[in-house]
Amino acid sequence: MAWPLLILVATPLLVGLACLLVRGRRLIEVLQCCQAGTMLVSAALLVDWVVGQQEASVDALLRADALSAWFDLILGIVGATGTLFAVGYLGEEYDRQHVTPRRHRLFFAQFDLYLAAMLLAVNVENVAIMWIAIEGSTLSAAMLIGFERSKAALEAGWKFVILNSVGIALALFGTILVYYSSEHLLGVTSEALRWSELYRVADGLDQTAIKLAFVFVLIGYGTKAGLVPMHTWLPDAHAEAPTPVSAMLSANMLTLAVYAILRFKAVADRTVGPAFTGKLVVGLGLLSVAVAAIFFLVQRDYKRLFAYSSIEHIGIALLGFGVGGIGVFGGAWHLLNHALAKSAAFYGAGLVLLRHEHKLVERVSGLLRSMPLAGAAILLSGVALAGMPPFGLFASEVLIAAGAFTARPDVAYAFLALLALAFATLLYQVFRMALGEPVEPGRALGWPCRLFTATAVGVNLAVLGLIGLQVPSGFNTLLSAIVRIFGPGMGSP
Amino acid sequence: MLSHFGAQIVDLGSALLLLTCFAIVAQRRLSACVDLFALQSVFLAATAALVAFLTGIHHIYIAAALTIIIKVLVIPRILKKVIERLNVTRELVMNVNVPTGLLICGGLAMLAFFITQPLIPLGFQLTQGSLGIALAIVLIGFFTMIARKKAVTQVIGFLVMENGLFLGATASAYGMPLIVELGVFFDVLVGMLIVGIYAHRLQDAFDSVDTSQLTTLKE
Amino acid sequence: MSQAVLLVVAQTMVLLALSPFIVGLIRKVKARLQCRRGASVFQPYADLAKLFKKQPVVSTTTSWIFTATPYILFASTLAAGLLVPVFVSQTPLNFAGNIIALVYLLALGTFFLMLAGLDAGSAFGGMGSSREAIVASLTEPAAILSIFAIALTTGSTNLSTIVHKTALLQGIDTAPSPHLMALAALFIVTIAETGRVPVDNPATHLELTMIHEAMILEYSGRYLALVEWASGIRLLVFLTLIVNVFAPWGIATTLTPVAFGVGLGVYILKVAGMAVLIGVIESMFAKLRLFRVTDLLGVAFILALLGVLFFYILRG
Amino acid sequence: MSTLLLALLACYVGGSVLPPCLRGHPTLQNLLAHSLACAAGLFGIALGVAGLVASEPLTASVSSTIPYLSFAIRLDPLAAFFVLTISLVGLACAIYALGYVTEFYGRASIGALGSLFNGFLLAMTLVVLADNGFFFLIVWEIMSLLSYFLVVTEHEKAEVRYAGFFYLVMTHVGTAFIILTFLLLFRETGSFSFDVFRHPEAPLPPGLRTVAFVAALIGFGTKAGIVPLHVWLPYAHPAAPSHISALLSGVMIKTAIYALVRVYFDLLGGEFPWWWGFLVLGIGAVSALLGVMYALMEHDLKSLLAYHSVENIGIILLGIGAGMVFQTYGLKEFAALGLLAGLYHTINHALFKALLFLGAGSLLYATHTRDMEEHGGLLRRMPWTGLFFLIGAVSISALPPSNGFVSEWLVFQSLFLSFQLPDLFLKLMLPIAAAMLALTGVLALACFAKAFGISFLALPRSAHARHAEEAPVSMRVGMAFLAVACIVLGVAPMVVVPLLDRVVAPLARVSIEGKVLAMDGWAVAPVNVEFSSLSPPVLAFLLAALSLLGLGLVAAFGGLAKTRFYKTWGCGINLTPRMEYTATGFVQPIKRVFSAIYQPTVKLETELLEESRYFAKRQRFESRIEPVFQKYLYDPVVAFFIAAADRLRIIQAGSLHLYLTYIFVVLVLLLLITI
Repeated sequence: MAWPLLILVATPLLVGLACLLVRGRRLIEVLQCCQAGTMLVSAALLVDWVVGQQEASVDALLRADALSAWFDLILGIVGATGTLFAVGYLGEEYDRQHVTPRRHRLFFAQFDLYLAAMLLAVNVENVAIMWIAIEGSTLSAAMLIGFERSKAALEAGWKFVILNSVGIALALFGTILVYYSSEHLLGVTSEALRWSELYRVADGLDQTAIKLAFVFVLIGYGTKAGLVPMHTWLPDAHAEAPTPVSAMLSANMLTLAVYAILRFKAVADRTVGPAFTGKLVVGLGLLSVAVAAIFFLVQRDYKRLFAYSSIEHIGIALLGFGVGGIGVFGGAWHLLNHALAKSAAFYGAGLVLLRHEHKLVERVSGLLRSMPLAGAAILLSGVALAGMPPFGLFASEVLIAAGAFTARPDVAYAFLALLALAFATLLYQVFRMALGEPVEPGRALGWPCRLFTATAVGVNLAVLGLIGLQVPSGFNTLLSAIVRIFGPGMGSP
Repeated sequence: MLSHFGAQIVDLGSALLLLTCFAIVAQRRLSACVDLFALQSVFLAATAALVAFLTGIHHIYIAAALTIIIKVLVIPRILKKVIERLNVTRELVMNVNVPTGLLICGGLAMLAFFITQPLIPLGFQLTQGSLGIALAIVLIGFFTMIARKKAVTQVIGFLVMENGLFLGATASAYGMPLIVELGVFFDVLVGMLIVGIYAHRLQDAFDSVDTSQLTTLKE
Repeated sequence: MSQAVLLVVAQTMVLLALSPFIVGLIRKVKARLQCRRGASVFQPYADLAKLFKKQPVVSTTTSWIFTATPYILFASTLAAGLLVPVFVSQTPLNFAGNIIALVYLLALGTFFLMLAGLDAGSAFGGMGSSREAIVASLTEPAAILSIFAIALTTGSTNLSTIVHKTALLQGIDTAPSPHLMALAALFIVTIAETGRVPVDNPATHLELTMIHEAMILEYSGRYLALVEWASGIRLLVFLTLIVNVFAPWGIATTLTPVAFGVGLGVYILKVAGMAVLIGVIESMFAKLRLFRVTDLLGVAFILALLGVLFFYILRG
Repeated sequence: MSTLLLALLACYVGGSVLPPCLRGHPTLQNLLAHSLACAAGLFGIALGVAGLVASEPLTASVSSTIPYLSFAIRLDPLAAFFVLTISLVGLACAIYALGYVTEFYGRASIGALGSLFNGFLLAMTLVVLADNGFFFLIVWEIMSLLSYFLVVTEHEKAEVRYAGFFYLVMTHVGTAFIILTFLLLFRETGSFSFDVFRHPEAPLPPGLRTVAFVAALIGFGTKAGIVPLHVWLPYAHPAAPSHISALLSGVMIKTAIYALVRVYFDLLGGEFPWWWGFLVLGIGAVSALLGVMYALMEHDLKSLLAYHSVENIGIILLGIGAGMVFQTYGLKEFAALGLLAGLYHTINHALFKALLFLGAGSLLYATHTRDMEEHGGLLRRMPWTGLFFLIGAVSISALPPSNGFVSEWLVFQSLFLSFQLPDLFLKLMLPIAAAMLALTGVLALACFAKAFGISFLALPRSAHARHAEEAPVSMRVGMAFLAVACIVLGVAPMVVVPLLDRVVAPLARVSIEGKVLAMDGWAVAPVNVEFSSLSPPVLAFLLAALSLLGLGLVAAFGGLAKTRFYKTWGCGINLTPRMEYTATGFVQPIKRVFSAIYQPTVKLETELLEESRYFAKRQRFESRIEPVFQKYLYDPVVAFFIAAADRLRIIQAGSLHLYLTYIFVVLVLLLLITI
C-alpha cells in the first residue's frame, strides 16, 4: 500500500469536493495552500518510493512505475505552484469584484477536480479507466476554459470540447482495439486491460490491430497533446482560459496526453517494434515544431505566443521519444523542464494581464522596469524556452539532437534548423515585451496576489535552475528506468 | 447452429445501425435526426442484449439497459429541448450537400471494411462483421460533424460516433468490464450536459448556434 | 662591435650628407632640361642651414603631435636608411630588420605626417593627408609583391643578404626577367613613395595638385628643415635600394679601407645617375590627376605579380 | 596551480553573486564587483603563466548526472594562453570600469551590470578550459547569453535592442552548427569527451571530417565575425558599454579562434586536405580587407573599432590558415610559425583593441557622443587618454616598435615562405594574400590617421568637445596598463615567443623556439634567419637614438630659437571648425577609388535663392554606402520567413469544421499508410 500515491491522487479530489461545501474565501485559500503543500510533499515521497522499490501500487487500481512517477513529479510540482498562483490570481479578481464568491468557490472546485482527474489518469493501472480519467480532465477543463463567459471564451471552450471529444472518442476506439486483440490472450476480463499484463503479453498481440490502435490513440490523444495538425484548439483555449488554467493546460494536460501516447507506444514497440511508432511520432513532432516556430512570428497576443511554444516543446519531447535511445532520456527530462518553464511564463503573463487588462504584445513593453517579477518570469522562462543554458531545456534538446543524430541524421539536421528558427521567432516577441521603456501605467496589484504569485514563480524558476545542469540522482534513476522501458532491451516497466 | 443463426442476427443489427447512420446523413430536419439517433440507439441496445444472451456475459445486459435509458430516453429529450429553445427546425445549408455526403459515407464504409479486413480472424465467430461496421459508424459520425453546421447536428454526429464505439466495445469485443462501461456512460452523460450548457451560453452570446459563425478566434 | 658602431655612424653620415645633394642634383637636371641655369646643386644645404636658424611659427590650434612629428619622421626615415646597405654590402644592422621592416618604418613617418597635416586644422593639411592616404595604400601592395619577387630570386628578404649575394653572384637565380619586372615595379613604387612627378610634384604649391607639400604646409623654421631633410633621405634610401639591390656591383663586400673607398665612390656615381634619370623623367612627364595614379600603381602591381609568376614558371 | 584556479573561480562567482545583494548602494556594488574581478584577473594571469610553463596539463573533472556531460576542465598550454589573454584584458577592463560605471548610476542596475561582467568573464574562462564537448556547448551558450544581456544594458534605446537581438540570433545559429560539429564526433566516438575525440578507436571517415570542418568554420566563424557572417558585429559591439565592448571585441571573439585551433589542430588531429587551410586563408584575407574598408567609412568611433575587429580576425586567420596549409604538406616548422604568428596577433589584438575601446569609452564619457565629426581638439583636453589612444592606434596600424607590427611581420613571413610549397596554385595565392594584407595594413593606417586626427587634433568641432575633461584616474590606469602591455609585447618578443612556442609545439608537433629567436633572443626570424630577421628592441633603440640625433642637429645648427605661436592661416579669415577637413572628406578619395565595393549613393538637395540660381540658400548633402551583405544575404531570408508566416495563417482560420477536417484527413491517411 503506497500511501504517497494514494495521498497524491486523493488530495485534490477531496479538497475539490470540500470547496463545493465550505463557505468563505479565506478558508478556501487555506485549503488550496494545504493542497499545494501536500501535493509537493507526496510527489517527492512518491518519487523517493519508486526510486527505492521500482514501483508503488494501491491494490490493483493504482500503480506507479518509473514512467508514472516521473509524470507524477511533473504534475505534482506544477500543480502545486499552479494552485498557489490560482489563489493569488483569483484573489485579485475577487478583490476587483470580477468574480462572485460563488464562482470563486466553483472555480477552485473545478480546478482541483481537474488536477485530480489528471493525477488519477497518470497512476491508474487500467487502460480504459485511464481513458475515463482523461475524459474527465477534458470535461473539467472545458468548464474552466469557458469560466470567464466572454464570447471569445465561449468560442474557445466550444472548439475545445468538440475537438477534444472527437479526439478522445478516437482514442477510445484505439483502446477498444487493444482490448479486442488482448482478450484472446488474457480472456474477457479486466486483466486484459491492465498495463502490466499488456506489457507481459505484448509481443503476442496481433500486429495489425496494435498498429491501427496506435494510430487511433496517437491521433486521439495527440489532439489533446496539441500535435499539429490536431493543435487548432490549443491557442484559442490557452489564450481565453483564466491564466492559471492556461498554465495547467500547457504544463499538465499536454504532458498527460503525451503520457497516454507513451503508454501505448511502449506496448506497440513491444509488438511491432519501435520503427513503426517512431516514424509517426517523429513526423508529427517535427511538423509541430515547424508550424509553431513559424507561427511565433505572427502572434499579437502573448498568451497565444506561449501556447504555440507549448506546441513546439511537446513536439520536441515526442521527437525525443520517437528517435529512442538517449533521446528518450532527453524527451522525458524535456517534459519536466518545459512544464516548469512554461507555467512560469504563464504566471508572468497572468500578472501582465492583471495589470494591463489586455493581451496585446505591442502594447506591452519595458516589463523589467515596470513589473520586475513578471518581467523576470517572462524573460527568464522565455530564454529557457528558447533553449538557452543554464536552464535544462538546452541540455535536453542537445540530448534529443544527439539521439536523433545517432538514429537518423536527416531528422537531426531538420531539428537543429527548426530550433534555431524557433529561437529567433520566440525571443523576438519575448524581448519586445521584457525590454525597453514601459508605455502603459496599468493598474497595481494587491499584496496577497503579489505574494502568492511570487512564490509560485520563485519555486518554478528555482527548480528549473537547480536541475538545469545537475539532475538529482533520484531523477536520474527514474529517467534511466524510462529509457529502459523504451530502450532496445525493452525491460518490463 | 444457434450461434451461426445468432451471428446472422447480430450482423443484421449492426447493419441496421449503419443504415440509420446514412439516414441521419440524409436527413435535414433536426428533430428527425434526433429521432433517428434514438432509433439507432434502440438497435444498438438490441444488438448488445443479443450478444449478452448468446454469450452469457451478463453485464452487457446492464450496458444495454443503460443505453436505453441514456441514449434513447435522456439525451434525445435534452436535444429536443435545445432544438425547441433555439427554434431551429431544419438545416438548409450544409458544408457538403446530401448526395455528395451519402457518396462519401459509402466510401467511408468501404474504407472501414477494408481496414478491418485483417482483423476479422481475430474476432469471435459470433460477431465477425461488427468491428468493421463499428468503425464505419465512427467515421460516418465524424463526417457528419464536419458536414453539418448547426451545433445540434454536430452533437448528434458525436453521439453517433459514441454509438459506433459502443458497438465496437460490446459486440466485437464482448463488452468492456462493467466499471468501464459505467464510466464511459457517465462521461458521455456529463459531456452532453456540458455541451448543452455551452450551446445554451452560445445561444445567449451569439443568439445562434450556427457553429460556422464561431470564427473570431484566428491568426 | 666597435667596428660595427663605426660602420653605422659612417652610414648615417653618408645618408645625412648625401641626401641634400641628390635633391639639388635633380633640380639642376630639371633646370638644365628646361634651358635654365638653375641653382647650384649645393643650394639645398644652404636652404637647410637657413631654415635651422629661422624662428619657427607654430599654429595655436596644434598639439604636441605637430612639434613631435618632425623628429619622429626624421628618426624613422634615417632608421630605415640604416637597414639598407649603402656602400658596404654587410651592414651591421642587417639583423635588425628586413625590407618589410623598412617599408613599415617609412610608414611610421607617413602616419605622423598625416596627423601633423590634420593637426593645424587648415583644409590644406587635411587634403594633403587624405591624398597621401590613398596614394600610400595603393603603393603598398605593389611594393610588397616586388619585394617578394626579389626575395624569391635571392632567397632572402634581408637587404644585406640580397645585396651581398647579388654582388658576389652567389646562389642567385640568373633568370633576369623576374628581376627586371620587379625592378620596374619597384621604380614606380619609388616614384610614388617619394612624391615625384608624375604622382606628386614637390615643386608646386597649388592646392589642387599638391600632396606632400600640403601636409607640411604649416611647418617652418627648424621643423621644416627636419621634414625636408627627412624627405631627402627618404628619396636617397629608395634610390640606394634600387641601385644596390639590382646593380650592387662595386659595393664593398670586404671590410678593407680600399674597398670602402671604391664602394663609396661607385655608390655616389650610381645614385647620382639615378637622380639624373629621375630628373629626366620629371621633365618628360606631366603630373597625373590623383585618380589616374591608380592606373600607374596598378601597372606596378601587375608587373610585380608577373615577376613572381615568371619566376615560378621559369623554375618550373 | 589548482589553488589558483579555485581562487579565480571563487572571485568570479563571488563577483557575480554578491553585488545584487547590496541593492540600493551602487557605489558599493561597483567597488565589490570590479575589485573582485580585478583579483580574479590577477589570479588568471598567474594561472595562465603557470599553465604555460607547466610540464603537465592541469586537469580536473566533476561528473554530472546528465548522460555524456561531465564538467571536465583541462589547462594545457593553449588553454593557458587564452586564460592569460582573457585575464589581462579582464583586469584592465575591471580597473577601468570602477570609474566608467559611474556613468550608469541611476540609469542601469549597477549590481546586474557588475555581476554580469564577472559572470561573462567566468564563462569565457570556462570556455577555454572546458574539456568536454557538452560542457563546452553549455558554457559557450551561457557566454553568449550573458554577453547579450551586457550588450542590451541600455535597452531603452531601440537600436541597442535591435543590435542585441541580431547578435543573439546570429550567435545561436552559429551554435547550431557547433552542436552539429560535436554531434558528428559524438556519433563516431559515442562520447562528448575531448579526450575521446583526440584518440578515437577508428579514424573518422574523411567525408564526416569535412562536414565537421565546415560546420565548425561557420559556427565559430559567426562568433569570430568572419565575412560574410560578420554583419552583427558592428551593431552589437558598439551598443554595449565601452568596457564591455572592449571585452567583446578584445576577448570574446578570440574564444572562437581558440575553438577553431582546438578543433582543427587538436580534436581533428591536425591532418587535413590542402583546401581546408586555403579556405581559412582566403576567408582571412577577405575579412581583413573588407573589414578595414568598411571601417574606413565609419564615423562612429566604436563602430569603426568594431569593423577593425573583423579586419584583425582576418589577419589572425591568415596566420592560422597559412599554418594549416603548411601542415598539409608536412612543413611542420612553417606550420608552427604560421600558428605562432596567428596566436601572437591574437593576444596583441586583444590588448590594443581593448585599449582603443577603452579610449573610445573615455571619449564617450567626456563628450557623450561617438560621432567623430563632433569631437576634435581633444588631445589638449584629455592628454592621457589621447596618448594611450595614440599608442593603440600605432599598434593596430602595425607600425614599429609596437606589438601589432611584430605579429603582422610574422604573418607576412609565413606567407612569404609559401615558395617552399610544392603546389603552384598555392605558391601564387599566398603572395597575393600577402599583398592583400599589405593593402589592409595601409588602409588601417589611413583609418587611424583619420580616427585620431579627426577626434583628437585641430579645433573642437562641437560644444561637447569644447567642454570635455580628462577621464578619472581609474579609467586612465586601466588604459595605461594595456598601453604598457602593448609596448612590452612589441619590443620584447623574446619574452613572448618561448611561451607561444610551448602553445604551438604540441599542436604542430615541433618546437621552433630556437629557430624563431635568433641572435640569442635579440631578433626574431621565420625559422631560418637567413631568409629574414627582425629585432624590435634594436629598432626601438634606433628610433629613440635617432630622434635624439635630430634634436642634437637642431641644437647644433640653429639653436633652439624661441617658437612663435600664431593662429593657422585660413586664407585671410579666422579659422573655424567648419573649415576643417571632416572625416567624410578625408576618406572621400578612398571611397571613390574603391567605389566598386562601396557602391556609394549620394543625394544632394539644393535650395536656390529666388533672385539668382547661382546662389544656394541651403544645401543638404547625404552620402551613404550600400550595406551589401545585409541587403543581398540577410534581408531576403528574414523577408522569406515573414512572408511564409503570413501565408500560413490560413491554417488557423478559426472554422471548427476546417479543424475537424484536418483531424479526419490525417486519420484516414494514417490508417491507409498503416494497412
